[in-house]
Amino acid sequence: MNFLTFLVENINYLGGIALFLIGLHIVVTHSNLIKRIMGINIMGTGVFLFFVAIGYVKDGIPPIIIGGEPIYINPVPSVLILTGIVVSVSITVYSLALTIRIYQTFGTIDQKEISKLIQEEEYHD
Amino acid sequence: MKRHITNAFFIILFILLCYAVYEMPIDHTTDAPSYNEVVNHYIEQGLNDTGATNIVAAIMTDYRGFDTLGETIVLFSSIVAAASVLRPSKKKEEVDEHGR
Amino acid sequence: MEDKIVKTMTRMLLPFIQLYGIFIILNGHISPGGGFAGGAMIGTSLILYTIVFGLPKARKKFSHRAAEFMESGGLILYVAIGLIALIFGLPFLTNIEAGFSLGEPGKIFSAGMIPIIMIGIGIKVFSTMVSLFHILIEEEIS
Amino acid sequence: MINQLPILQLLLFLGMALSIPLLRKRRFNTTLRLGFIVLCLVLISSIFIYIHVISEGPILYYFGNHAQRLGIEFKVDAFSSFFTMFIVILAMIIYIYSSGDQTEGIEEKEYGRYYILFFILMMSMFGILYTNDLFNTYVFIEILSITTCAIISIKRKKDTYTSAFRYVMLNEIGSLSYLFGVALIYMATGYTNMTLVYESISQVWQTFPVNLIIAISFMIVGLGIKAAVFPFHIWLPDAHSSAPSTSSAILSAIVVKVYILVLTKVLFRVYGIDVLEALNIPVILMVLASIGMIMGSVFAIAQKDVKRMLGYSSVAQVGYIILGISLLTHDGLRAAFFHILSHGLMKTALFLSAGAIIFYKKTRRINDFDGLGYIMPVAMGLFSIAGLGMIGIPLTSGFISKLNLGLAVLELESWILLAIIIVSSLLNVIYYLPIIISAFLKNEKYHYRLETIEKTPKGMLIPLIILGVLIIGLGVFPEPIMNLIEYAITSLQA
Repeated sequence: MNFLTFLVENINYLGGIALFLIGLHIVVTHSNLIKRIMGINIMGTGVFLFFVAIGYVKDGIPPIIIGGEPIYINPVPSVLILTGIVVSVSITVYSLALTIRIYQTFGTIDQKEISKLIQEEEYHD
Repeated sequence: MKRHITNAFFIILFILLCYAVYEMPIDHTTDAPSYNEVVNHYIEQGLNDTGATNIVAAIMTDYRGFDTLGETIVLFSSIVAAASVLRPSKKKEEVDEHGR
Repeated sequence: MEDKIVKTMTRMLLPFIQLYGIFIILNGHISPGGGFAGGAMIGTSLILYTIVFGLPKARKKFSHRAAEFMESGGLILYVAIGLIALIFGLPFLTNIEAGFSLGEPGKIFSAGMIPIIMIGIGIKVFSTMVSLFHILIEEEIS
Repeated sequence: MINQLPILQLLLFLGMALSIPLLRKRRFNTTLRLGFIVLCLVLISSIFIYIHVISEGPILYYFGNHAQRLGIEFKVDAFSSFFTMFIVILAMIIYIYSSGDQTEGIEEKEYGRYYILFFILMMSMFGILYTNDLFNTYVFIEILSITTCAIISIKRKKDTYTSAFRYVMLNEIGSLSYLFGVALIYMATGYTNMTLVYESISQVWQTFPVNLIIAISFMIVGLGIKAAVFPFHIWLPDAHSSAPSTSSAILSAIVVKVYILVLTKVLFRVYGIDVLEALNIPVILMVLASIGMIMGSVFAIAQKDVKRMLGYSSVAQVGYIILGISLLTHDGLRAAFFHILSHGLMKTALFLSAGAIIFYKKTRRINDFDGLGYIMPVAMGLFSIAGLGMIGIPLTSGFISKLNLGLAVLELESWILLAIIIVSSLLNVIYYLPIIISAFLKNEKYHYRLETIEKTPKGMLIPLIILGVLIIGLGVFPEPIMNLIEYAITSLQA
């Protein structure tokens, strides 16, 4: 019974951890560059979900002061995640720019084919 | 075969992390370890210190304003980075469209 | 995207999206939202304009010079506000003690430097989004 | 007034980076001269801060004039100001080299962007060493990683893009696992300020032991990926072989060291020695370091391309430093910090001279180096001084750091570690000595062209000579640097 309540209560944490690991799995196993960028985004969302879930308080309301004595959620994780989201946007744009360049020079965005092409070049010179 | 090893590795990592969370107090109430006197100060004194009713905005710009400055610098450097990869900056003499 | 309907729709929709984005930025310290959300909204409105009307026309609306100015401008605004506190010998980015007016809560010009910083962040996020989109798009054509 | 200096240094770098686009109208070397003035100003102010910190204790600077627990805090003590001085000195040498250097693959018109990224990179490194806040370190780590990737991919060549892409991917996994560690720590303690986390961890680690073990191991993995510790070093050799040699000098001599310093800050300031020993974390670090020392050198032997070999030898040297840190003793830290200095100098010397050699001789293969000592006396001379230093020949700084590391390991009587150090030094000999021998002793192939000594431009010559003098100087008189390091260690453990 205790395990079930653990599961129900901490579903946000488990979701965050699952997304983090799924993202890591995608980046590690897939060789298509765009898929790896998406894997990084999934990983980022997983960490951000985990971080925000720390601040969750049962039936707490968002921290806009409106008088009275309501229970507020913990605002600090949401502030930290605002920065995290913008950071992951800029990293994704940079890796997309790199993928465009790789596609123009190599004609493919599959990591295996690219390393084959590089080996052939090294073989020649 | 290699795929099974990697999948097994990720499942073990998942169980390990769930165990880390298992120790945490289950009920999400205001006596969780992370809901400490810092958060209470933000909520109670946030309005008097900064005058902003939206505590998240108050923390973002006043209490932890340096984080947001750092993050604006991330935005600025991401433009320079993306432009350095994609946009060949024109020669200096070309007046019309200066590359970044 | 030569579709007539889409063009007229965007021409009608754009001002309202941008107005709402400006509202979110200005009310950042009163209601939920703030520099990032509002800046992203205005940014998406211009990206919509670029998609529908094509890059050359979007270039005229949001020229390269304006983008460059806004980016470094947003950053310089933020650093300048932080430096004001340094003049009084207080640490960087001090808010109320450094002479920013507290105002009464709930009004737009209330929380000292916070609305100014919100506007700075809004400009920064908006111009970064749009010029990143233009960098990626521009590479396609040329 | 002195308290405001650290933030003014950061803003100076930021102002310089912002002013480069505005100076585009004028000739380019006015920007270069202005950049050099900025670097000198920062060097003087960091020396000034160092003297002040030694005498009056650490500078605590709270942003926004808030209490320690509310806002972000800069804690500038002997440890951070000592290493910022080291970083600024090395960056100045590389800056002089890169401004006088036309050999790089970067086209002339890309220079403006290269220097914007350079100054933002310097700003983020200073920020990382100064902040006393875990999440703020994450923000600066992100700035550092995006600028280092941009520096690598600025050279528009085919393989720079693929190696930059792999570097971005691994870097992003590194920073996200670091953030995951910060999230777990915030979950257990509720603070992000390092000193407050330290105090609350020392009470709370009995109740949440697994949480804290997983948090620190995520941080070690994250920072290990970025610092190219052995199992996660895959990105380093490709990034080095394709990047311009000034960028790979910056990357392997300075940026990798900054990530190691962040790891030391987290280990010593956030967790503290007794909690670490209780959770027996140092064992993981020792294992990682010793595998890295051996395997890094083994891979380096098999390389044909000079820059890839230097990259793999960096992985081995990072293993030395991590080994020194993982001993958690005073001498271990002393050896590790000294090795950070000496490896920084030697690796910069190796990369800059290799860059000059590759440009003039158009060769990257190791066995084309015969007789080079007479063709390019300065570049090859410096390459061999630094190579001898890496091996650990007396009179060079490498010898002093290996000696200290051996003494630190001996103090703990762990004979296996001593054996590993000796084996890895022997492996170093195997891949550095042949190059030096072939460059100076075998010269029949180039006999007929002895008189055409390549004239490396003056702008590139001075930094090479300064580096050579520093390596020998550090080797012959290590005492002054040693007691500077003593201050840094005592302030770290306080």
